[in-house]
Amino acid sequence: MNVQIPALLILVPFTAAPLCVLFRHAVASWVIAFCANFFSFFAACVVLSHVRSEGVIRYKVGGWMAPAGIEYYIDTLNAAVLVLVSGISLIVLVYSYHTTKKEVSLSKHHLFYAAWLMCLTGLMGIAITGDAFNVFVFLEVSSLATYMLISFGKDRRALTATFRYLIMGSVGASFILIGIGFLYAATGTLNMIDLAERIPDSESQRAVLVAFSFICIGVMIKAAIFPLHAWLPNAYTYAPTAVTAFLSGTATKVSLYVLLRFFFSIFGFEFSFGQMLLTGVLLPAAIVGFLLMSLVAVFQTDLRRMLAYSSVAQLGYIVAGIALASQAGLTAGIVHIVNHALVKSALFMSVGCIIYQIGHAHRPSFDNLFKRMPFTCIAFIISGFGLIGVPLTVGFISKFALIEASLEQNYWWLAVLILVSSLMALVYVARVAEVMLFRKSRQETPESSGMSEAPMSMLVPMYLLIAIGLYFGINGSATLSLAGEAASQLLSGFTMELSQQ
Amino acid sequence: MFVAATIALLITMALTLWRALVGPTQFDRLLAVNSFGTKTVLLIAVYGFLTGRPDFLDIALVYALINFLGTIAVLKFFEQDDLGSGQYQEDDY
Amino acid sequence: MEATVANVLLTFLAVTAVGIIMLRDLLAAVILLGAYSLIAAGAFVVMDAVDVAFTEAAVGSGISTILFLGALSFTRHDQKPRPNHSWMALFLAVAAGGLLIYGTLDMPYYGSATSAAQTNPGLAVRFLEESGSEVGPPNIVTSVLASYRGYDTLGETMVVFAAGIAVLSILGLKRRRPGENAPLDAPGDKTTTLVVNSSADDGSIASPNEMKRYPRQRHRVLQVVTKLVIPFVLMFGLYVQFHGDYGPGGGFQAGVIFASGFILYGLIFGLQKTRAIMPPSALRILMCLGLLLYCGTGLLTMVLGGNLLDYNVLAHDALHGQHWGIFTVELGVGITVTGVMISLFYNFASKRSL
Amino acid sequence: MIDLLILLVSWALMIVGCVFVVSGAVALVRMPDLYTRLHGASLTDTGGTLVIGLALIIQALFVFDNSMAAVKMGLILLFTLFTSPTASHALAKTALLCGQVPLDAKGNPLLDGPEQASLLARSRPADYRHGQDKERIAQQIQALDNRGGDES
Repeated sequence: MNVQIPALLILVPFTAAPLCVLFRHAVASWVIAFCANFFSFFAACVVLSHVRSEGVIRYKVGGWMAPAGIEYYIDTLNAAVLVLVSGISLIVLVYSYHTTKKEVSLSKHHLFYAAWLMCLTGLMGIAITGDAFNVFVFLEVSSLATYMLISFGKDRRALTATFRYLIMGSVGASFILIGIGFLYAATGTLNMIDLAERIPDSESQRAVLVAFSFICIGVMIKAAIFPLHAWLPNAYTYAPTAVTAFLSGTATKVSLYVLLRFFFSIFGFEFSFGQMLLTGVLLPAAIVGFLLMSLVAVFQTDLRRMLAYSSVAQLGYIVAGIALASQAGLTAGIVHIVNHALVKSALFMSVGCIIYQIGHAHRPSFDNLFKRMPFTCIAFIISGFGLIGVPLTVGFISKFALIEASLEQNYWWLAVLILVSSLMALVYVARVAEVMLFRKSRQETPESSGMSEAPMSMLVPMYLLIAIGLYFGINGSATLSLAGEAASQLLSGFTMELSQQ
Repeated sequence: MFVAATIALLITMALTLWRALVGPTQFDRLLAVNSFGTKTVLLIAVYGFLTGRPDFLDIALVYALINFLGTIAVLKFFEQDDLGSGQYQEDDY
Repeated sequence: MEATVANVLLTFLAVTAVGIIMLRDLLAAVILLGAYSLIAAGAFVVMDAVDVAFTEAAVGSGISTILFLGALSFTRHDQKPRPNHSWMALFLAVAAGGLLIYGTLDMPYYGSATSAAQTNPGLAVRFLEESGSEVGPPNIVTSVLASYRGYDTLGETMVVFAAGIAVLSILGLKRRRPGENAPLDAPGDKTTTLVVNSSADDGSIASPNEMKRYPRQRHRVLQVVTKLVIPFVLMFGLYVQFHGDYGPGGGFQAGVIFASGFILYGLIFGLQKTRAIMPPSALRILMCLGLLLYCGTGLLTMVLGGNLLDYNVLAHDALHGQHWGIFTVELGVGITVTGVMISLFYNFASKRSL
Repeated sequence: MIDLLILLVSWALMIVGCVFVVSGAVALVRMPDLYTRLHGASLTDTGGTLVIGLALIIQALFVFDNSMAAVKMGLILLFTLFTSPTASHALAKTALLCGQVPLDAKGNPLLDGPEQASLLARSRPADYRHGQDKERIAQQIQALDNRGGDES
């Protein structure tokens, strides 16, 4: 592998964003975005295989040694997140070609794709870096781009949703910044590895504690973890369909990655889960989150809002896995990050197809949809199975791993609650499926009669994603071993990597 | 000498700030803030000499410029309720 | 003495902040925010953070006032009174504030020479002792900003760019069709709507909220003085841009100052005339070019065999390479910031005149 | 001898400047209405800056031996000398235009009402060029009169 690939991975989409704006041409900007994204995906795959075969990559940006300069620190977890983000972005980008044409005015396409690239760059920049402040910088890039992407929504309520997200997101970002500032005051460094070494010896343990709380809350807002999720449903409901599919698979997942990195690698397992008693805070929040949000999702009639609440619920599973704070729990959490990203993006893509043809995603009007859009409906139902956790889908793998992890610690009640929440998922998916498949349309409205299947350029990427999901559902060991590797690296902190170097 | 000037300037700034906070009209506030800006320029200049490093004058220069810009912008907003209109502009040229 | 000045300024800051919170009138709050930024910048100078003070003065006091005013021109000026107080919000704010105070309790004292941040051999000590021989510029802030942490600055430039694009996509510059005249320059349209504040019995107070538009006025004095001043502003912007290695300043500040020259022109002579001088399409190109210059420097360093943004490879001599690298990168930042700031002004100011 | 002279001159200038500045602030606080405050503040702003700036220039040249600082201070002075009175002028003009009526010492308005203040701001030798403006102002005054009659 060329040593420059990690840097190019970021720099190529970074450069492509201003190019899109410069050319100001709708199709050209899509092509630029696609090429840049394809390159990033390819590079991320190369990086992942390299990391798995030869261990951690450390790349000195600017040629400066780590604590003075900024470095990339890529282990299995980062690399997996990079592949996930760039892959989902690539697939959704292909899918977005048609929906964007319909939803965004032609004169703004170049801005749309520039924002998309900036969002992608920001998310990958967060994932790849080994510097705490750099995380904040790229968080800002991705957040600004995300606000912009959501505001492109056709519905005017997209603007209020954006505004709400903007306020919440800014609070989150400033909390993270405050936390990093306190960390710097306490340790005098910003490099993650350096931080991990210096935090236990710092004379200002109170400052470290405050830094921990602020970073934790800030990242949880960004990740939309249960009590701090208020921005998410509206943002997902009113954003352009492709954007929802993109964000649901990437943005919150990257925030979760940041959470993992700070919990385990920087503050260390003992600090986060011993001294801070995180299990006592995170686990209840996660449980209330997945139960309550699944329940709320059952009563939604707008499909995207339903899926948004279900996203918050699914994030609850991931957090529960993290909060178990064991190798098995962490593995389950990481697997579910990947699996949920695959499933939820596919679901939002299928809903996007429906919106593309009908113009909205209001469940009661899906009468007899199966006859008109069979492929879309099948895609929705298969992905819905994944959400519920039916065997042979990815959802099964991660839920099984999670239940195993909770039983390992004798938390049988947690296993039961997970099953209960899965039943609720079954209810809300089944309600949609029932309307799609079985309910006869009461009357043939003129606008719905001439309706047909969504275009191929939307169906193919959607089915590609579903196929990937099914592959990982059947061959569960692939993701599990990857996640296990990442989890053990996380639990051992940076020390293991340092001895390797 | 510089100490005396610094103290005088700080007192002045306190009084000016009081006017800015109390009002009563927006023009009073604007006047006070404008005057406050000038005092800040002076304070920074004097402070530079006080600490024996008169290299900060660049900043004082920026303040002088920005203070003018801000005041004009607010005035234009008072008059036009808008920043970009050409109302300040002559109809000839 | 220095500590006293800092404390007095910080007290001013707190008083102003409380004042701003208490005000219901958003316009007054914007005016006071200008003062707030000035005080903050003064405090930064006193605390020796000269570059931060520079930025705070240029951005906080100048540009953000204009952006606030631009935003206000789209909306109402007074805050809606809230009947019920949200105790939950108060509790959260107090909790967060309490936590912050708790965290500062065992932080090192202000200016402490033995604090962790001062004594870290890998970071602060190294910057202070070796940046001169490794990077070159006498201004260490510039070395850290553009070289040691040049990648962060790349990200920040992208943030500025993203902000510009975001405002462009939401407010949108409408392109005027050829032949379509600016409606406002025609005499006699809405310009004679003089609204008299009838509530002012004493005849003295007409709050600007209730003031509407007046017959168009010539501010001849303003026009003349502005024309005199603007060249110096632009010159000063260039000075800040290219003097950043030696004194406070750099691309961000220079970009803002340069843009404020154009903004001043726009305020006095109207958006239409400014657009004739600096068309929006040129701004779009400027924004992109600056960022591309930065990225291009990064690509070039990689092509020449170094790591991303490793300027040592740009010339035969490492110090020269650093010099060139910092120069181009700062130029890129300056160009992007100029473009974005002017573009923001255009977007926010174009409520009526477009 | 020269040193003493320099010291004396800069001290004197500095003290005069401080007196200016503080009296301006007192005026800003104590004066009864906007225009009197404006008068006090704007004059002392410019004057105080000028005098203190001169003192600083002398200091920079002869005590600190830093001619660059003197030049920069000179630029600041020049800049303030232009912008500060301009800003005050614009402030006063806009305030009049917006209908701020000046008060006398007892707090009684000096003009009939906001319209007159606004008119006052617009009244000026109108016919210095082509005589167009005279007509327009007459028109505008007419319009104002009509409007005022409607509203009262």
